[in-house]
Amino acid sequence: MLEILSVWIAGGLTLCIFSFLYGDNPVYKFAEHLYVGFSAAYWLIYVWHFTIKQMVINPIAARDPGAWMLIIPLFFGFLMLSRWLPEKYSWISRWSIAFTVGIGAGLVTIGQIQGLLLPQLRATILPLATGKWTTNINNFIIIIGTTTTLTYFYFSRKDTGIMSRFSRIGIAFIMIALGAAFGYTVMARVSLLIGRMVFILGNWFHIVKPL
Amino acid sequence: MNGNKKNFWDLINSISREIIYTILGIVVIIPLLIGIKEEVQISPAVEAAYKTIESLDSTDVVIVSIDYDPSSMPELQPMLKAILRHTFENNIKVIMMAFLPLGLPVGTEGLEEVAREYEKVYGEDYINLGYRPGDRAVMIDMGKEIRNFFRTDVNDIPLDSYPMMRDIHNYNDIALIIGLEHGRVGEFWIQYVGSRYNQRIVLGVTGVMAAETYPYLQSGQIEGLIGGLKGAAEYETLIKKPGFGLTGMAAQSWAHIAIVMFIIIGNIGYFMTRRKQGRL
Amino acid sequence: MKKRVPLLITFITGFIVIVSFFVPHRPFGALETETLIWYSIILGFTLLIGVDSLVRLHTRQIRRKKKGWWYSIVFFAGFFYCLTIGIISLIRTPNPFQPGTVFFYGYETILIPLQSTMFALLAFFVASASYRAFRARNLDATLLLITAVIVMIGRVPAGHKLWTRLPGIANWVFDVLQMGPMRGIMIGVALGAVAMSLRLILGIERTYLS
Amino acid sequence: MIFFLIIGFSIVANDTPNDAGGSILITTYNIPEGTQKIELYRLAKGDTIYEEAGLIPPRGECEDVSVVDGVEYLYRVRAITEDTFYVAETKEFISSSPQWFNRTRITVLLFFILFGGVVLVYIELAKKNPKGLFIRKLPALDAIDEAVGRSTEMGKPVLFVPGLEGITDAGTLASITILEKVGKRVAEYGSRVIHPNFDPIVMTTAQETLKTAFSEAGRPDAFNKDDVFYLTYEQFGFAAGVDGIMLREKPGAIFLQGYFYAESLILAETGYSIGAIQIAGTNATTQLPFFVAACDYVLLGEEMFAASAYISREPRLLGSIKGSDLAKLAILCLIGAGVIFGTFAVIANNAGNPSYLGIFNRVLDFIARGNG
Repeated sequence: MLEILSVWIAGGLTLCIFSFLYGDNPVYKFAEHLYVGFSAAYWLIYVWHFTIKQMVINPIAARDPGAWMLIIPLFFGFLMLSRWLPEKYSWISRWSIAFTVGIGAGLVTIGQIQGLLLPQLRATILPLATGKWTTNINNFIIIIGTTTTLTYFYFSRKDTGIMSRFSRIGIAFIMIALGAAFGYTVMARVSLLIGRMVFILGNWFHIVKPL
Repeated sequence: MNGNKKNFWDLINSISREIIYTILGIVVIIPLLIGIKEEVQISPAVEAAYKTIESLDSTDVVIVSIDYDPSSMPELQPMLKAILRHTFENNIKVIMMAFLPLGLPVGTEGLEEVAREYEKVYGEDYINLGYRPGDRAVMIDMGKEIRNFFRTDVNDIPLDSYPMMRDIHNYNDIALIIGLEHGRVGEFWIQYVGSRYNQRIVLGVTGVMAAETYPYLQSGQIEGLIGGLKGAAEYETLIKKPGFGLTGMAAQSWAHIAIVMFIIIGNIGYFMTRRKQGRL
Repeated sequence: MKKRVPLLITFITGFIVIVSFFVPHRPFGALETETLIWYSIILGFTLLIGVDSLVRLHTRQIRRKKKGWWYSIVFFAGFFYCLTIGIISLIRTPNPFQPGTVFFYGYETILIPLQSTMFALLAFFVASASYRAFRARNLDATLLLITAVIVMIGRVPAGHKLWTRLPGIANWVFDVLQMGPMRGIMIGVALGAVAMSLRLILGIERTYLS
Repeated sequence: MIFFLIIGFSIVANDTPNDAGGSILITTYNIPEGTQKIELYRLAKGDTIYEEAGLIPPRGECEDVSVVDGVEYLYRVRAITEDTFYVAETKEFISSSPQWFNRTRITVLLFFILFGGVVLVYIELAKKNPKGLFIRKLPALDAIDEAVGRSTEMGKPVLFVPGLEGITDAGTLASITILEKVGKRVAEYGSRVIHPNFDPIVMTTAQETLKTAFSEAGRPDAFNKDDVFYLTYEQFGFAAGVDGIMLREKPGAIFLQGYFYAESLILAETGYSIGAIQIAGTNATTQLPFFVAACDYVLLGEEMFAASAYISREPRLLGSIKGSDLAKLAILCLIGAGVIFGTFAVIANNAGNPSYLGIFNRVLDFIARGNG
């Protein structure tokens, strides 16, 4: 019984959202607000269960030797709440913002250099004299694609000369990459639609095999 | 003559939104209703993923990470099932974990379903570690000791009570990580685990992410890439076990043709009216 | 106090994260994962702020009877429903985020259909935009659309029926042709991100404090 | 006790490199055939009996993480087969210690220092002479005048959508500088700019920016604060709202500048259908294809940042652009030199001289992992 009820609710909400195809309307707005309200509370439960309970309460309760250090994030966390105070005090929340910005910036620096820039640079240094001529050509295209794109995003240059010509090839390559991404994105959206349709036809009305 | 022509192009230019929506709806629903089966061609990226898993020994242990939630289920759930069928078929041991809390239940569902099919025993052939928050922190620490974050499995039972986990401590004991991704976690696997611990990784990603994941495949930072529902269908073909991926392929195919037709018709209309305006 | 202290905090935390990457020696080596956990905890508090501002916004809407205020009531209905089942599940079960709890039941019947349908809608919008707006208006857009069409057709079974070599071409587009420029774009973005992070750590970039 | 010391079966113990201490790396060689398990034993200096230290996995390598830094140990392993066992021992005492620098990360450090240095130097240079740094032509930026001009001629307003991200996003920040330029033109031409918002803080900033822009153009009274307003915080609700504005107000020029999500194509489609000139720009790579297909001009990712540096002439932005440019140049040179040398090395290798290929591979390893 509960099963059937839930499928009908889910199905009804699915249709509410689909009604957006015929413009913004009260039914859609209803579903949208329900979504926002529900997910807001959902994240509250999430923070309690996974952040506060597992990362703060459990280590303290278990008397982990390093638990005292949790004072630091808790201190900054509570400072964040100063946003609720009048403007005279709310600037204190900047301290905690600064803290997260600092960690984020540090991580980005390291992660991007070690995980992306260096390995991707290495992977572009491809020899052009391998045994197979198709590999040679493909390697060459990869090298040209990468380098001309980088030239296109080289901004401090004049609009004439060799760099400019390379950058024109670069933009053609960029368009091809964007086209490929476009194709794959369309594919993804269609797949999700298929998923929803199978839900309606299968789980709801039992006409086809459910997901 | 000229008048007729004008009318035709005007017509072409003025198909209403509703008609477009209806056409797309129909081309998706009909193949599902009829249940058309399609064959798919295998791409090198998916084949690489397949071969990587195929090359593993039965003593090997892989991590399957559920880094998507139900909103991407149509694309990634078929992939998960296909991969699990492959690993269980080859008697490879599986450790499941999740970096999205809401991915865990869908992942668990898939894992249990496939484990039943192959009569695998929990704790001996596979284990479910569950979800832990703090993605990057967990990943980095797992390089030292998995138990730093996962003292217990998803059911709160200590890892050491399971035979398959006894000798497994960190990435040295993991043959391969298979990440199923719909967000940034896949990048974290590559940047924080692949680069630091020299760990082999295979990713299954949503279509939206696929194009930008290819550079990681060519650079060898990942050893295989399964993209979108099509990727899942390819994998199902490779292991010869059709699932939702192949079921959806006909609808996918028809919808793509419809969209391509829309682009072509729209552009023909655009150029014809532009030519006319130029002449006038 | 208002500007200097935050700048100092950003500098110190950023610096510690970077140093702990290079220095395995105590206390730095272990600090990296530690700071990541702190990061998650503080983000938890940030979320509290976000939820609070939503609640306030809708309270205001209802109190002032603004146009469409009854949608705000729907907001609260969803909010309190989820909160209630969440708390019940927290009390009754060790983990509410598991199948079988009331919380998960609510999630499955409400959040999943709403969320996944939102994105399924986009398939329709793509179709409509394909017909009405995606134009080969210049060389750039033409190249983009041609590649998109090759990929869309070549990646599905229909492509193989149309021309047996089309799937191969689509694969080659991904493995070779688009790979280089995609890498170039990624390198550019990464350099920009690192430059930005450096500016943040060194206090040159302060917009976030205004 | 009977055991065999067989030739070949051996053990090596070393302090685990690049770690925080408390770990010794054990490697065994030539594990005897038929070995069922390998037991590890350890003798601390001063002790008399070997104590058990666990099992070594079949691949023959493990880290002993139960050691104390500074204490010296000897190791012994027993490879146990069905009917007998074999023993190997270390001869010299070994101790673990933490390291101050992880040497495998030296390339990351090098890159970090060089890149950071260049960026900082150029920021300083740009402070001294903000006009000195050249930035190439950006067609989308040049098109602003034309778009605002034509829109004014037709008696239509200009619509500026700042994206869906908050003020901390780099794309939103760039969008604000572009708004400044658009605002000035609009004020000069005596037109009007509509600016719907997703984020309240972005709204306040946009109001300030436009107010200043109008004042600088000498028409402070022409600015209507109500044209910059808050719409909603829901993604598709926002898209629907902006669509409504487009259909009602029929703007002649539309600027979609900032970070966008999936709603990008809904906005671009409606904008196209009302015949407006559309100038888009976003740092959301996944949304770029839709903008390119449906808009007249697009600032592609980084171009947005270059545009904002170009407009604002802010030293920190200019310096970063120049710093990144030099890094790109360096990467280009490295790729070029690497490809040439690599090709040469492969040819030499085929001709029977493998030494260059060895160097080439070591250089590659050094770049990616830093242990060349």
